[in-house]
This record gives sequence, structure tokens and C-alpha cells, in this order.
Amino acid sequence: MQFDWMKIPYALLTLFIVINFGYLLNSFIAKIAARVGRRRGIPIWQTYIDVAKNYGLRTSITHGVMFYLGPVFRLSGGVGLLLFVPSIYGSYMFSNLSFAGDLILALYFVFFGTLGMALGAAESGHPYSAIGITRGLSQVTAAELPFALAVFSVALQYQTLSVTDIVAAQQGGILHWTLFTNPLAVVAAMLSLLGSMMRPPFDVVLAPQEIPIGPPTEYHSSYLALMQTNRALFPIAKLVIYMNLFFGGATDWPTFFLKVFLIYMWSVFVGVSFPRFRVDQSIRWFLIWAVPIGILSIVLV
Amino acid sequence: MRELYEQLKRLFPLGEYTEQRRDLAFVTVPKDHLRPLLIHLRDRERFSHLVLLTAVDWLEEGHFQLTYLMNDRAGKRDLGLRVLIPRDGAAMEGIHDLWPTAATYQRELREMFGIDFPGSPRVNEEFILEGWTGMPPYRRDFDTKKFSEENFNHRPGRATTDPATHMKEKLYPDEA
Amino acid sequence: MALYEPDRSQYPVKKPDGTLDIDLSSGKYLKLWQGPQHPGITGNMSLELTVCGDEVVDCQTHVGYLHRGFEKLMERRTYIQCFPIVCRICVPEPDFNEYCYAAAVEELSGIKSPHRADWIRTLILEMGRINSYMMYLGGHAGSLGMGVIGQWTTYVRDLMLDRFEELTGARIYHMFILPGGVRDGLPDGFEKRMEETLREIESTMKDVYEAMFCNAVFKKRAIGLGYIDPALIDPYGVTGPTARAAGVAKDVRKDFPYLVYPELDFEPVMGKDSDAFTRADVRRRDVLLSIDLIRQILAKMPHDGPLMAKIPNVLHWKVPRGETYIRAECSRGEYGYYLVADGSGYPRRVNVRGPSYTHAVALLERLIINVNIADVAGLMVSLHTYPPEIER
Amino acid sequence: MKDELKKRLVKGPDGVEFEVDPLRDYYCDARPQVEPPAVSKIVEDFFNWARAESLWILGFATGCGAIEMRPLMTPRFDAYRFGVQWRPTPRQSNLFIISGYLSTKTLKRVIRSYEQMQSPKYVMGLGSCTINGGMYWDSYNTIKRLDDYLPVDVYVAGCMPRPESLLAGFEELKRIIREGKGEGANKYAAEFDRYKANQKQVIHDWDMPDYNW
Repeated sequence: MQFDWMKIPYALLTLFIVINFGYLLNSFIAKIAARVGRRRGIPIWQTYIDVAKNYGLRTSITHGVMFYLGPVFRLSGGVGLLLFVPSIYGSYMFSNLSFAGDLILALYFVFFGTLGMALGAAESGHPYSAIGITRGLSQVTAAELPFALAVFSVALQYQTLSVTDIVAAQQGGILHWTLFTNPLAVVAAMLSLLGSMMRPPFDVVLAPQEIPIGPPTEYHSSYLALMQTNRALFPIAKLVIYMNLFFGGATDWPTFFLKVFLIYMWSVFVGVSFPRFRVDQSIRWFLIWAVPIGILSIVLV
Repeated sequence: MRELYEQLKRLFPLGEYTEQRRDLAFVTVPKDHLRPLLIHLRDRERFSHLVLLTAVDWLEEGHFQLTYLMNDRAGKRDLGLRVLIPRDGAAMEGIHDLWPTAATYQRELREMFGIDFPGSPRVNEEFILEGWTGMPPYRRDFDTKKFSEENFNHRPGRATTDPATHMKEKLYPDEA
Repeated sequence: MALYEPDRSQYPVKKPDGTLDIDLSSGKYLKLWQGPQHPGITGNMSLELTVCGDEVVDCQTHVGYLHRGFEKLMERRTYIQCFPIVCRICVPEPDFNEYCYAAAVEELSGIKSPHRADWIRTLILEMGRINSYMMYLGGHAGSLGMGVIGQWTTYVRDLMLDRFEELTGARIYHMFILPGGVRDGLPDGFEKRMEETLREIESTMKDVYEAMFCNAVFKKRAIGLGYIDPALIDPYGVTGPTARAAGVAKDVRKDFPYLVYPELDFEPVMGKDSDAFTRADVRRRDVLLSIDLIRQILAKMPHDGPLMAKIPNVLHWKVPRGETYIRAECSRGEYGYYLVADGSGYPRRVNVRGPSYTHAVALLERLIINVNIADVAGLMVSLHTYPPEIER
Repeated sequence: MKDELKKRLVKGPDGVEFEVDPLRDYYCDARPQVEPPAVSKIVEDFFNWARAESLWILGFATGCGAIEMRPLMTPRFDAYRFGVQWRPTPRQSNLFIISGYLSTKTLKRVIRSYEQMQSPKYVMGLGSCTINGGMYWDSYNTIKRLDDYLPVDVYVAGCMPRPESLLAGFEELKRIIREGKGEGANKYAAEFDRYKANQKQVIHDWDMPDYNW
């Protein structure tokens, strides 16, 4: 297959759009959470200012090479995830660097960021980071299991490992979406989504009360700004996969924004109305509820 | 309360008795008889709740007064036991095995009054103060104002007058 | 479904003399400091935890970060000069300090505060109790990751602070109950605005009940957490809602009635399971009880009569030699002042008995063993401790 | 000095023994440096604006003033509107609110937390007790003026200051930062010896390095 060099600048354009969308969405979600608490909440551009402020700090200390690489790994996980799946179906400009086996690569990238973070935070030597990391890794493992099962179920259903093909198979009306053709897989994946979005009830990794914010305890200034960028990018990238696999993908940007926003809202609404699980409870929850549904979906396919 | 006192008096050599309220009385107890009396009160007379344990420094008379305040919830009454111990080399037997919470009080007394409770858990560790080398601060002969003036930088411009003399001059100049 | 339960007796090994054999260099244990700079700690205090895996095996509390030496400062202030500083002893609920101090001084100098002042004092104490519980409910939900409850309860607490401001002129430190009586009567229309505030609080409490106490995740984490055996209540000096949640009906308002509580109609709120969830529930129902009491007080209180008893010239206020102990039921338990007077114009010794003193040090160190690190904050908040009254 | 800060021999998991000197190994004790502002004025102005609009507060309740923090976070006052947020770790915060009196025991922790914050960092003193001791002017355990120990940018007076005055304090601090005068960290670095001498005069058991990152 001939590689098309023009795809690279186009992919970067997608990245730019998605990052800005992510920033705005993050402020918007903070505002929604504030509204639930009857507050007015932060201004919508607050996230931009925070990132600028963090890049503008004068001192930043490091605990070693891995400490610096942690956020970089994490960000590259997000970027990689986004770049290897098509954002807009049918558009040459925004189909990014997708290829035949990209689903497997995407699964890998979902996990990659957390691993990088684990290495970086362990380097910082702070006990809270270490505890946060052990919690994070065990919870992400438990949470990704149903997602992986759901993905395999979908891949079996459509007999392909290419995200583009899966999206293509879902075109032509709302009833062709995986949501309706394979509902069990979607349920399993949506439960898994709750676990990986770092919102309650599954945010014990970053919980300010239980352990002061876990892995990023020692991160500050530009490191933290990198992580904030990732925090804007990574959920969107992940939701793009969800949208493509289960909700029929998007054919233009408005549909893209709307669908991503709606899927995000699912985790936000659960998040504002529940306290958080302890990590052992959340792992049990995933093993008892989400994993069997995932297995069932594979069996049924 | 009076009957209880008479009853106890037959068993223990009790000292001065003060009835403060209908439900509150204070009794002076010799140092050696405190422990049996506490056990008796706890097991026979339902005084099961140790409200507080604290000390009063009677500097002029040369002794510390330890106050053990016992509470009987069912009988709706309180009994305070006063134990007088000399100020020099003050030490007292601990009661942390009777009430685990007493260990905290004993740690505070050790630090704030310098009263030793041998055998009480963590009694010689720092409890509230840190790096304190001087005299235990709750003793009467410790002058907190002098200490504060010597140790801390004060912001100039703060004029302090003794309110009693100030008010006397400004408000009641005629009063004796 | 049978779930795997780890064997908790394995580590650490108990030495023959009862102490734990913890060798930090073995790599099995980790020493972890929680606090003083930690959002999961109530106030300014720290816990030195030794953890094994995810479980706490040993804990030492460290207090004293807020020590100002009140008991010493009061020894060199006249009786009336002590009055403005006593409320600073416990920040979230200052009125109990004012009441206990005022009542102790009155009793020793043989003054009786007027009947109407007693009613207003009771009103203020109940308002303060609601404030304190509102802080608690928000903190407890927050410690388990539910920030929304804190937003709601702090909002209605602000409404209650408005009523305080109207009545006393201050938001946090009211300095309203002074020895001899109270400073002022109720302003015009206070009852009506109070009723509006109470309605708002009631509707918020309904929301809180639905969002917090009916929530599966909250139940899952709070039920069974920090169980206190009723047999431990007396040895550890546990009082207040914490004791009532264990089924021990300790309520100073009922047991040793003070102010106008004998004239009010109420039953202490009781629980039976003695865990964090029951304690939270007892406190929630206590808020409703306080609302009811405030309504009773406003309906029954006399509207004319003196507010201050005749007190001596404050410059020459000499209290005769004697000692007394005054207690009141604050939102955490029994709050008491032990006052010793020596016949001069200055108190000889003032000792403050805060309920947190026993709850947060001895009891917490015992309860925290074998608790998951993630639950330490929830456990600590469920005991409802305020460090300033521990170290004063 | 505490036991855990003494030099000791530690046996690693692989059986090799090595010596640990906690004061040297666990802390970096390099002196703080004066960090110059950005070369270009426009860049510095932009950063100052961003710093002013995004104040992250360290959630450290050092005294009674902390009771008014909760109302500030909640619907009535809602400081989030002004870009103020609370962070649980000193590394990520820029503004340290000393909420009231500081006992010497807390002062030690405050200094450590302050030094872990990344410059530029700001300090706000809350309540009369940070200004001149306030009610506790004769107490043996509280410091009397905060600016001897840390560079203070803004004082908010009162006992206790109302949330409104805190909001006004934030606005004042923002103005100071926007004008480029919020250089407390550099002042701390420049007059390091004076601050350290003052701190050591009060804290009698100094068992940490002079500067800990």
C-alpha cells in the first residue's frame, strides 16, 4: 500500500481540533458538575489559562529521566490513539493514519499511557504516587477487560480488525449501529468506560481525600501541563473509538462533537451522583457485572 | 451525694468533701487510695465514665491537685476526686489500664505540667509541643508573656495597656 | 456469593509483650504520613500510618498543630477578658464554649441568668448544632468522593449563618452568651425568617437523604466501617452521637438537663449498628431533631423579661474559691468546662473537655487497625473530630 | 533528632547493605536561586496575566481561617468563578493561604510546604493573628508576624475575615501579580539567610535541611 504523506498534516489538524474540543469540553463538564452543586462554576476558558500558567512557571524540578518521560508517554498514548483511528468516516482529510489492523493498535495505546505514568510516578518516589499507581494499574486492568471482550465481540461480529470497516458496516440508518446489533457488547463497553474515565465511582486512583491525587502528586509546572493536555485529549480519543465501534461513527464534525459529548455525559452523570468505590470493590464490581456481560456478548456472536 | 460519701468514707480514708451542686461533688483522696477507690467506683457504683483528668497548680501551697472526674450516667451524678501531690518530683500512678483513654490525658499532663506517670504508653513522647526545652508551660511560674516577648519578633506599634487600669482611668475615674 | 477474604492475622506478628513486630527495613511495611497537609484529614492533624499492602497495621496520631495555650492565656486574663477568647477554642461550633464558660462563672459567683436568656441560649446552641452537622455531612460525603453533598449542605449552612448574623452580628465567632445572660433579644421578624431557613434545610436534608443515604456505593463503603463495640464506649470515654449510634443512650440534654431542655419535648436519636453509616444517619436525624427543637423554642419562648442578670463590676469581678464542672451536649458529644477559682479576679485553672480529645486520639488509634488506606479519611470523618479542641 | 533521620544501614531486598543518610539522600538541599522573569516583556506580561487568573491554592488548613474556605468553594461565594482552585499537593499550587495563627509546630510544616511549591508562588496571610499575633499576642506557642518567616504578598485583616474580604484579597493579589510585583519567591531566595535565621530562632528542633525541595 502506498503511504500518502499528505495524511500527516491532516492528522495533525485533527489533533489540533480535538485538543481544543477537549479543553472546552473539560471546562464545560466542570461547569455542569458545578451546576449540580448549585454553583456557577469556572469560566469556559479557564482550562486554557491553567495550562498557560503551568507552562509559565519558572521552576520545575525533576526526579530523574523517567519522571519526565511519564507525562510524555501518557500524552503519546493519547496522541497515538487518536492518530490511528479515523475521526470522521468517509473523509479523506480526517481519516488519519488508520490501517487494516488498527483496532489492535488502539487497544494497545489505551493501556500505554497508564504504564508510562506508572514508570514516571514511581520515579518520583512519593508514597502516595506509589499507592495511586498500584490502585490505578489494578483498576485499569479490571476495567479494560470488559472493553477488550466487547472489542473482540465486535471484531468477530464484523469479521474485521479495521475500525474503518467496522464503521462502514454500521452505515445506513440508526438500526445498523452496534448499539442495536450487539447490545451486550455495548453495555459491557460502556461499563468499562466508567472505569477508565477517572470519574466517580471509579476515581479512587486520583481521589483527593483518600490519597492526595495519586500518581500526579509530584507533578507540577510543565509536566502537569502536559498531563492536562493529555487529560483533554485522551478521553476524546477514547470516545472516538467508542463512537466508531458502537455508535455508527461520524460523517461530519457536528455529528462528531455531538456524539462524543453525549457519550462523555454518560460518565459525567454517573460521576456526579455517586461516591467512589474502594479499589478492591471496583475490581469486584467489574469482575461481577461487566466481564460476564462481555463474555456473553462474545458467546452470542 | 452525701450518702455516697458516707458510704465511701467507711471503706476509704477520704478527706475534705465539697458539694458543688446536687449532682456534683468533690472529694479529696490520699494518693495511695486513689486506685482502689476508682476500681470500687467503676465496678460497684456504676461510675464507669472518666470525664476528664487534669491538674491544677497550687503554686503557693506547693502541690499539684489532680482531678479525676467520674460520671455515673444512670444515677445522674458526678464525683470529682482530688489528689494532692507535691510539686517537687511530681509523679503519679497511671490509670491507663482502667481507662485506655486516660493515657492521652497523662501524656498531656506529663508535657504541660511535668507530672510523670511511669509506665503510661508513649508518655515521654512529644504530644502537643515540639522541641520544647523550657519549663512545662502550664505551671504557674511559667510566664507566657515574658516567653513570648523574648522568643518572637513582635510587630512594632502594638500598644498594650492593662484593661483594668485603662478602663479605670477612662471610664470610672472616680471609683476607688 | 463467597468472595475471597484475605487472612488478616498474618502480618504483623505480635510479640509476646503485645507490641507489634514491625521491621520497616524488611520491605513489607510502608510508613505513610497522612496530614497535616492532606484533604482527607479533618482540620490540622496528622496520622503516622504503618501500612502493609493496602491495610493499616499501626497508627500513631500527632496533634498539637493548633495549640495556642488557651488554658494558660486565660490564667492571665480577668473573667470578662476570657469571654471573647473562649469561643476561639473550637472553630466550627464556638457557642458551646461560651455557654459552658458563662455557666461555670455564674455558678461559682452565685449568679442566676434570667429565664429569657436561657431560652435564647438554647436557641443559639441548637442553631450551632445544625451548623456543625452541616459541615460534618458535607465532609463525610466528600471523604468518600461525593462532593455534591458538601455543596448543598454548605449552602444551607450559609443560610443559617445569616440567621446568626442577624441575631448576634457575627458570622463565625458570635461572642453572644456572656456571663450573666445574653447580649440581646431576637430581632423583629426573626421567627419568620428562621422558619424559611428551617424549611430550606429540611428540603436539603431530604435531598441529602436520597442522594447519600440511599446510594448503593455510599452504603457499600460506609456500612461496617469503623465498628465500635458498645463495650468500648465507657473505657474510651465515647460520648454523643458516636455513642448513641452504638445503642448507648448518652445525651447530656436528657441525662443532665441544662438550660430549658426540661421544658422541651424530645427523645434522643438512637442507632444500633455502630458503624460509619449509622453514625452518619444518627447525625442526620439529629439535624431534624434540632429543627424540631428550634421550632418548639420559638413557639414557647417568653418575649419579655430581662436578658442580663446583675453582674458585679467587671473590673472587680472576684470569684470565690471553688471548682465546678459544666457540661453540654455539643454536636460531637459531651463538651465540658472545668473551672477552678481561687478567690482572685483571674481564673486559677480552666480545663476544656472536648469530645474530640478522646475520639480522635485513643479511639481512632484503636479503630484504624486493619482498615484500608482509602477508608482512613472516611473513618476519621465519621468520628466527627475537630482538632482545635484537642490541643486548644 | 528523630530516629528515622539518623544515618543507618539498610539491607536492600537483594541482600546488599548500604548506608542511608536521610538528610542528604532524601532531600535536595541546594539553595534557592533568584529566577529572572522572561526576557521579553510581552511574554512576561502574558504569563503574569495567566498566573493571576489561575490561582491554585494549597489546601492546608493551618488555623481557624480554614472554616471560611468551605463557604468559598460553595454556591454562596463560589471562588471558582475567579479562577481560584484548591489543590491537594504543594507541588501544584501557587498560592499559600496561611489561614490564621501559626503555632511553631505548624510553622515547620508550612515552611516545608512552601519550599516545595514552584515559583512564582504567593502567600496570603489571613486574620489578625498573622499580622501581629492578634488575640494570641502573649501566647508562648504562636508566631506574631508572618512576614518575618515567609514573604507575604497580601494580608487580609479581621478575626475572622469574612469570605467577601477574602475575595477582595484575591482581587488585590491578582492586581499585584498583573503588575509584576508578586515576586515573593525571588525575595525569599534573595534574602534567604535572613528568613532562615528568623525561622531557626523560633523552631528549636531543626531536623531538616535548610532548603528542601
